[in-house]
Amino acid sequence: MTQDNRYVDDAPFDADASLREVERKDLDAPNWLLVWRKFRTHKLGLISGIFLLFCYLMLPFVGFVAPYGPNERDAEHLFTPPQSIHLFHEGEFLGPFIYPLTSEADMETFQWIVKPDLETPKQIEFFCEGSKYHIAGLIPSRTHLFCAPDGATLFLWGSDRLGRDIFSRILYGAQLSLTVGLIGITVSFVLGIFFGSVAGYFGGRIDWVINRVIEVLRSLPELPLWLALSAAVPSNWSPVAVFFIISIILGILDWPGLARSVRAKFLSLREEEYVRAAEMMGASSGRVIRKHLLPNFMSHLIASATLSIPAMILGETALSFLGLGLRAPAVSWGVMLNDAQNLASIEIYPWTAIPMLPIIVIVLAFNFLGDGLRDSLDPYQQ
Amino acid sequence: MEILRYAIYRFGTMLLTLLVVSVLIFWIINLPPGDYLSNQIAEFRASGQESLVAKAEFLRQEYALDKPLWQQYLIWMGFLPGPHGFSGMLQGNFGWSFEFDRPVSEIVGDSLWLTVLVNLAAVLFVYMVALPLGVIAAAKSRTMIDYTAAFIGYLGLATPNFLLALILFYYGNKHLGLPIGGLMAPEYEGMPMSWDKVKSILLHLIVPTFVIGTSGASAMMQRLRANMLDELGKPYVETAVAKGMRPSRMLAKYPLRVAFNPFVADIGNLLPSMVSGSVLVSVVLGLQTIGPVLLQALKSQDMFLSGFVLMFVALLTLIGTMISDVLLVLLDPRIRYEGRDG
Amino acid sequence: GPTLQESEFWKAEVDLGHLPAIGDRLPEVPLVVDLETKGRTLGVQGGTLNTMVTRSKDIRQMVVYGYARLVGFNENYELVPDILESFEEEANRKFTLRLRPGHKWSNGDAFTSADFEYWWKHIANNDQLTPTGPDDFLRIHGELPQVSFPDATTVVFEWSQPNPNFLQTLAQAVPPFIYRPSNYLKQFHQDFASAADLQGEIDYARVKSWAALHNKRDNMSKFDNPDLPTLQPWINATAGKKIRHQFVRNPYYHRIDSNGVQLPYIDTVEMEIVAGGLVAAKSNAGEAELQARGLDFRDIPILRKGEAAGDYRTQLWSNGTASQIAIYPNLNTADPVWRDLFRDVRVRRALSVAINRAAINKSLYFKLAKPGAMTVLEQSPFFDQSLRDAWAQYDPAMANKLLDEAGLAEKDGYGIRKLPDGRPMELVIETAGERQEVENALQIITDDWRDVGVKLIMRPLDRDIMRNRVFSGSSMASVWFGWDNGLPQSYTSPIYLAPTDQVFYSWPKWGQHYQTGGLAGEAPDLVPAMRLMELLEEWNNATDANGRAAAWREMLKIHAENVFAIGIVAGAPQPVVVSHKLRNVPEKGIWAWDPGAHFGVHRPDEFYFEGGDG
Amino acid sequence: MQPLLSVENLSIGFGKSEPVVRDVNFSVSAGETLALVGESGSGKTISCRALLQILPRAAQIRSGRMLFNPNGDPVDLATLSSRKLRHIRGNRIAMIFQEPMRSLSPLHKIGNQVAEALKLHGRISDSDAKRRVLEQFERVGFPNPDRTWRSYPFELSGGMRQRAMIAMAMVAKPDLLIADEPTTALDVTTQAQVLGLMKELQQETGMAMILVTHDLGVVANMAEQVVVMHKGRVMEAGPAAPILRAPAHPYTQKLFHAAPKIPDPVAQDRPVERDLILEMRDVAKTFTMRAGKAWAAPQKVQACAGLDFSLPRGKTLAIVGESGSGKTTAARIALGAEAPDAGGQVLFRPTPDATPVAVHRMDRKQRRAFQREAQMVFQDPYSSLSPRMRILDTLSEPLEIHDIGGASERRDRAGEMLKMVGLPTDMLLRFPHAFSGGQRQRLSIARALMLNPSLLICDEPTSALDVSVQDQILSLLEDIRDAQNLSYLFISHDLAVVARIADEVAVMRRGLVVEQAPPEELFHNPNHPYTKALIAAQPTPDVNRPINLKLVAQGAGSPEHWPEQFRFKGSDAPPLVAMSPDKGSEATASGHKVRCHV
Ligand SMILES: Nc1ncnc2c1ncn2[C@@H]1O[C@H](COP(=O)(O)OP(=O)(O)OP(=O)(O)O)[C@@H](O)[C@H]1O
Ligand SMILES: Nc1ncnc2c1ncn2[C@@H]1O[C@H](COP(=O)(O)OP(=O)(O)OP(=O)(O)O)[C@@H](O)[C@H]1O
Ligand SMILES: [Mg+2]
Ligand SMILES: [Mg+2]
Repeated sequence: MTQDNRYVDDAPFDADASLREVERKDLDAPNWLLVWRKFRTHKLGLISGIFLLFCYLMLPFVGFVAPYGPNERDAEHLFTPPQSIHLFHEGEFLGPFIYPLTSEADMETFQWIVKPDLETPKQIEFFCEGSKYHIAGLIPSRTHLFCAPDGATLFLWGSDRLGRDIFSRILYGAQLSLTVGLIGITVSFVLGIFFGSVAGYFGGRIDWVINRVIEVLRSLPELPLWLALSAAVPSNWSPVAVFFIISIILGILDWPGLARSVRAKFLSLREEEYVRAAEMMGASSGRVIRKHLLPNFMSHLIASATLSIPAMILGETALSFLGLGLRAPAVSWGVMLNDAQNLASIEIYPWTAIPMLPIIVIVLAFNFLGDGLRDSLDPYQQ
Repeated sequence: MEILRYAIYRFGTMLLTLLVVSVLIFWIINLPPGDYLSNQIAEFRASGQESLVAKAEFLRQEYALDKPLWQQYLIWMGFLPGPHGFSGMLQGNFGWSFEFDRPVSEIVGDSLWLTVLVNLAAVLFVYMVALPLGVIAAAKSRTMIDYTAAFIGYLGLATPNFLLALILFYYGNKHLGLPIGGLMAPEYEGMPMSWDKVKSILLHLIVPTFVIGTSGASAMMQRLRANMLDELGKPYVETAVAKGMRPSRMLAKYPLRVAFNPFVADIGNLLPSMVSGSVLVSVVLGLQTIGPVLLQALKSQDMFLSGFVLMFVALLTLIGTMISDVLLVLLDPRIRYEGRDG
Repeated sequence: GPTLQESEFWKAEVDLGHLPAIGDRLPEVPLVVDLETKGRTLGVQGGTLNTMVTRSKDIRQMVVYGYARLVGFNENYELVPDILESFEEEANRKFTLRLRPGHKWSNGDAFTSADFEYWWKHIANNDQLTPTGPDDFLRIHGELPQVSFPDATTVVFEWSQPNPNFLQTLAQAVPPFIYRPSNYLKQFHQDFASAADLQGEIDYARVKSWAALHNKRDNMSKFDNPDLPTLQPWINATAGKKIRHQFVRNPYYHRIDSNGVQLPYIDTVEMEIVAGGLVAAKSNAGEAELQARGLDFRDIPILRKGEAAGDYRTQLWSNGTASQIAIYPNLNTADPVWRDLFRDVRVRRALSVAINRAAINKSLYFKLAKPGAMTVLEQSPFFDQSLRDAWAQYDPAMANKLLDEAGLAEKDGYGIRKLPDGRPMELVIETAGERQEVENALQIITDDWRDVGVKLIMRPLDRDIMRNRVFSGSSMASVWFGWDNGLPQSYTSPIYLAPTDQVFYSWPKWGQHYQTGGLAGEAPDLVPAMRLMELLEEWNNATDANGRAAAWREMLKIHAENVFAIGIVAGAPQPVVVSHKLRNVPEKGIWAWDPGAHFGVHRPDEFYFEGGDG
Repeated sequence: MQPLLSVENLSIGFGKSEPVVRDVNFSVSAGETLALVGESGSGKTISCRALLQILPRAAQIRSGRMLFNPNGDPVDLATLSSRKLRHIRGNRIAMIFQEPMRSLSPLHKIGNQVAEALKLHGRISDSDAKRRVLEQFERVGFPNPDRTWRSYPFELSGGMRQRAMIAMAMVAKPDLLIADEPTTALDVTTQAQVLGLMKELQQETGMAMILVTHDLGVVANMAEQVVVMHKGRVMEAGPAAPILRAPAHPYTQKLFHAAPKIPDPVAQDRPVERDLILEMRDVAKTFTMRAGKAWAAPQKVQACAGLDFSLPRGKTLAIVGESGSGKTTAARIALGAEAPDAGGQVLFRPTPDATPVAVHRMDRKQRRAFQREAQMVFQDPYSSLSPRMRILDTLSEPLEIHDIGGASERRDRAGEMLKMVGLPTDMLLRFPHAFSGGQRQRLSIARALMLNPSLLICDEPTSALDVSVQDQILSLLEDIRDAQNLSYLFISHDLAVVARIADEVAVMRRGLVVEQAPPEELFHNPNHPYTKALIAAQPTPDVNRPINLKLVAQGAGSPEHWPEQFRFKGSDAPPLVAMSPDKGSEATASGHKVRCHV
């Protein structure tokens, strides 16, 4: 307290210090780093992201993990329930092993009766030779992470009505089911960004026309489009080609939503002064879009993309269910569920409905990831 | 007055859009190779039902299916005279369903109110579930409550509808005695409304409502939550708090009111998504809604039927969008004042 | 005859005078069914039979199940007069049909030769109602019959050349109705109704022309017009598109049992339209008294599981098509290399013997079907086990040898044989994609064929698309059922064995050639195929059963030798859910569309509920 | 006497990081105004919010007490239960937030929102509430309270909204009003009116007030007590008058010096300039508003009209005016970003003897050349730098666009420019978000200078900055101008800001220049009522120079209320006439023009 009731701080004060040091050290990083830092705090999103990354990285190597091929049949073991892996046989540690199964048709109930042979435990083999597969579709190999012991089966999640291993099929199915979303989203991205940015950037008549196109597309129920488009696919195309078309169809149906948000974002970003600044310095429209607009709404797009991928995955399932999507011998989760969509499968062979689980898990993971991304989009605000 | 002008303007664009949509629809339903009657004739031949072939041929001429496609379109719309003069959509003649051998209007009439009923129930379910959950999730964002709500919501979204339906039906029947399929016990069909009939309908609605509703509810919940979170960060919310408002009342009066606008904007999209979304479920559950009719018509290329249903849905969508646009202008004074883009 | 008994169901109406008494309703000579000799029990009237169909247009199944025909097959697949009191046939050229005097339509109108005349003159030959003219089955080499109506109960059809198929056609599951309720239909016909009345009806029905109106009302086979009089055992009592359709007993039905009880025994049939996926679930819950449609082999476990709770039993009938699954190599395919290959009988035989039919039978049918080549079923007099076994053994070595001999010895790095032009031997088989068992069977065959160096690619398509592709020659091979009629008798026309119809997917172009009188398609150029044509002609011209049988036998033999279509299994079990209370439903039966009309050949009007309530 | 509120040792922090407010002490008694002064980020808002516990979720009060004592029964606001707190909020302590534009719900009518403040605290009938609100509306100066009751926030101007906020805060007659920069977003004239209103209301009700501001001028006009904050700490605190007279702490001194002041009139002779770098002749701009309302007939908006400017080389022409008066439009026309209406001419001479470029109709090549010569500095330092680009990229972008030099040359030049604007070169690789507003504005100036332009258009380059930073930027601009012989077109809404930098000032109002003169002349001898109002409304850190509200009200009101001589009639305005040399003034044809009827 000095004279006249005044308080004056006595700490040393440097008037120009603020000019030389950055104010928010924590924000001094490229955008992706800031997003990442913030995203890291969203635990659920982080876990989902890691899980999904793992899933996608595994796709080329499913052949290695799967003990069987996708269409490998065991005619002796149809509709086998999931087999459990044991470690101890009569109190004695054997390492992972299974009891071999014999199955027999019951002509009264018309069910398969599966009996484990509890006398002869058989050890699971690791890094063993099995059916041939291709790593990433290219490099042939026969080594599997684990295989069934000789003369026995290893159906972790049971087998289906042709004696195919559901676990292996789910792994192979992931190859198609997980990529359908990515391809679809790519298509939808390309179209959405293109039309959205054209509408947003040029405005006026083009904007009006694009808006009408979007309105038209949105007023058509998806179903007939699916039907018509998939019926229009030349019928002599291979399953994989059909698959691509399906993904593209899904993408084509998805773009209007994206285009709208791109357009809205574009309209608001255009008003940002750094965009104006670039324009006034003589930057071309292309440069403005590339250097200023796109990078700044990419993160929004990525977030909305992650949120659309599950819809695409579910779309594939639904299409395959309706018999419009993928068909055997292609293996996808939708195809597998299509096999399971009758009462017998649910009541008598419930394990044939297991493909529901990966769908649920993947969709959940994508949603949580998208949520996390959305929350961390604006790293500058706290 | 300005509203009226706006409504008229929107109506004009709607008509234009509808015209384009009609061309598209006609093109789409004719996209798959073949047509109903040719397929039918082949089918009759294959199964030895020669006697029915003649009738199919008769219909082909009657409905000008032997004409080029663009003429068929014009006749269908009523721009060109058909074999019996002008009688297209414009003249109020919606065509003939080959599959049901009945005027399209009769068939659609039957399933329409059921569609409305099922979807209404589903929408109610969606709102009843999504509204509180979304608001709570936003108010308690990033807490266990939020995550639990999200988990439940996503679970609903992720479970394939058709499988859920089958499972619920089977076990619902086994353990709770719920009826399998249909929308009411058949004996009530065509009967006047009675308490028993209502009960029967309600009982039959449980599973479909749940199945159709879950995916919609989770989507809506997530959107509501995101919108609410956006609004919660706005200064006017703090103003309300500074006034001394209770949080619950504040939530309902301010952010929810604003966050809700997008849902008004969505009225138009509700219908097509419901029709598409409930088709699978309706097929599995055997509901006599317009969805399975449409699917059946599309698959068998019953062109007038599918064309009409599609046009109808498109019309409803467009009217819905129009209404929601006008409503938005009424509801949101900002738009009324500043104009609305797009 | 036996003393007639009035039905409880119509009694009230009779008492009120709305309906004549039973004696006045029946024809003078009703058809008296002798149940005991058929091994059936005499029943009582009453009860409601619930059954399900999956599409609303399937209510036409009631015409199939009802199976009242001018002439119909009995349980031994012999033709017997039914609606007709009798018929005479002269050298297959002249058919005299004799009606039952006093026979009445379900609305009480008299059923006479005038009804035939109405159909012939005012429908079949009316170019507005039938722009293409009378049905094909009436044309023999393009010639239409002379139809005459000497008196009220006699109708005569006469051709200059034999039409041996005439009566069989009338006994089909969905027969051409050559008679119509003229009294009812005249009000919709331009030749009879006044223009003003007609216009009123046209407007009321919201159709475009009187012809459309007539067509709409005249739907004997669709069975969707409750006002249209019928001769079937049950009449449609529900108008419009409903989820449940009721069919009530026809008070004027012409059959009675030996106790004088008018058939059908069951008063009402209720047909509910349910989603395809729910038929098994609802049957399992005991909601159907008689159900086969919509049930599949794979539903058997779930059906068996619900038997106790649902108070029904699941009987296993066998399917009546010649083959449950058959592969049709397209001898007319557009690809010249494949066409030549398929025309090489060694290739067809090799493909056939490379298939492990036993494995398929085990995996898909619990070994309950009959593995073997495509031929007629045991119930046919022409059945011969050696024909079924011909080229149907599992013998990969022989297959390899045959293929090598056919010039396909060279293989590529993947072990797939090379075609003469160097392409890998990738055989694309198209399926209708409706039946899971087909996909599963092809999955197994894929593996079998890979062992002999043939790569199978399965391509599921929509049924109609597949058919169009086959007809145009775009497809290489396809999968379908075997011949619809696996139970031919000597009087059954073997026309479907000869290259006369494009729907036999091995020779669509040959079929077109025949069907269009040479305007489209190609003439058969393989010796066995040409021989089949000759044999068909022999059968047509044969004058007695022996001659026809001889033609049949040779044709079957040619098929067996040449493997025109590769049959996989036959006689697969068809689950039939039957309520414990329902009587007279055969334990074993054949589930066949033609001949047999599904339940029709077993005469569902003779089924009854124990005690009359159900 | 017990103070109404005393804050003791308040510390607030976010998450686990260092506290952002440390050991703050102040107290305020009934009827008194306490001003909380400090630059952006100094913790003013956080401290105020802590009083009502409306803190961001991550923030916690680390220590301290906040004793509130309205009736001899002190409660600690820091530990009060949320239910009790609700009774205090809005009832005992009301708060006005920083952004009037966004602090009202857009979807509810003003009346509803204001009346709610009453209804939340005690039973009151709807009609009573309405009556009281309408009274309050009248008090805060709404000409038509009934209409205000029915309006939505966006139908009101910023000043009106702030009045509505004040009405909302005041209607429940609180004991303490916390006003967080209530006028920062407003024009000076509106600010003056709002401040006057608050003072008046305070005198009427005898409430205490905490006024947050960064402007010592405001303090001089309003406060009895001052607390000067810097980086979360109190630098100086005490009664207002002595502090303003003799600031003791270097920071306060700095703030004091930075405050823009209306200069004392000094007569100065000016030669008539011949070398005009930019000339605008009879420029007007009419926008056709079609945006969005496609269903309504297009509306014409006249953004500016009849602009006649000439900017001598190396000089500064300032355009001053309230929001929406057409300043930015004029600048954009000058830059060629917008074409003027037909008839207008914009001429630019790159060098004294070059033929002038017609900016209003350039071809591609001319435009490219012109874009190197004329650059712009924007108002908002936060949005004028792309957040995804490093400073180096942002700075070298103009060179890249015009394809000048290689990577290393660009880098060198960027470093040079950084030094020039007073920033260390190690900042080249950083991202804009790490910088304070002042630093960013320096960066955008550096970017504008990268191409070595001869004309710089500054669109309100300082209005988003704190006074102290604003001062630095102005000095920087002056230095650069003198060093490089740059010419500025300087736009601002604040007369005091341009006073020191401009060689000529044009005052705009509703698209028209109402008065134009060199600053000495303008400040010495303002003629137009609007100019007078602007000058009068300028708060200065001088307790002896209060704002003359009457003058402000007269000039800032609608043109219909101006003296006859200046009155606008509808859209046709009087001509801009050159002032005859004034009796008292020495200046000859000094270029002083006023829009008036002669
Ligand atoms: N939500 C938040 N999370 C973390 N830090 C915050 C948050 N809000 C404010 N801060 C920090 O708290 C400090 C004080 O902020 P405050 O808003 O009180 O400043 P101010 O003096 O009101 O500034 P201004 O004049 O810009 O309004 C600043 O350094 C700011 O970075
Ligand atoms: N592109 C445009 N389309 C329509 N009207 C416009 C456009 N740009 C500006 N206006 C209108 O022209 C008038 C002047 O706008 P301008 O931006 O030049 O004002 P300003 O003085 O810069 O205001 P501020 O201080 O708010 O930046 C305003 O009423 C504005 O609404
Ligand atoms: Mg602040
Ligand atoms: Mg501006």
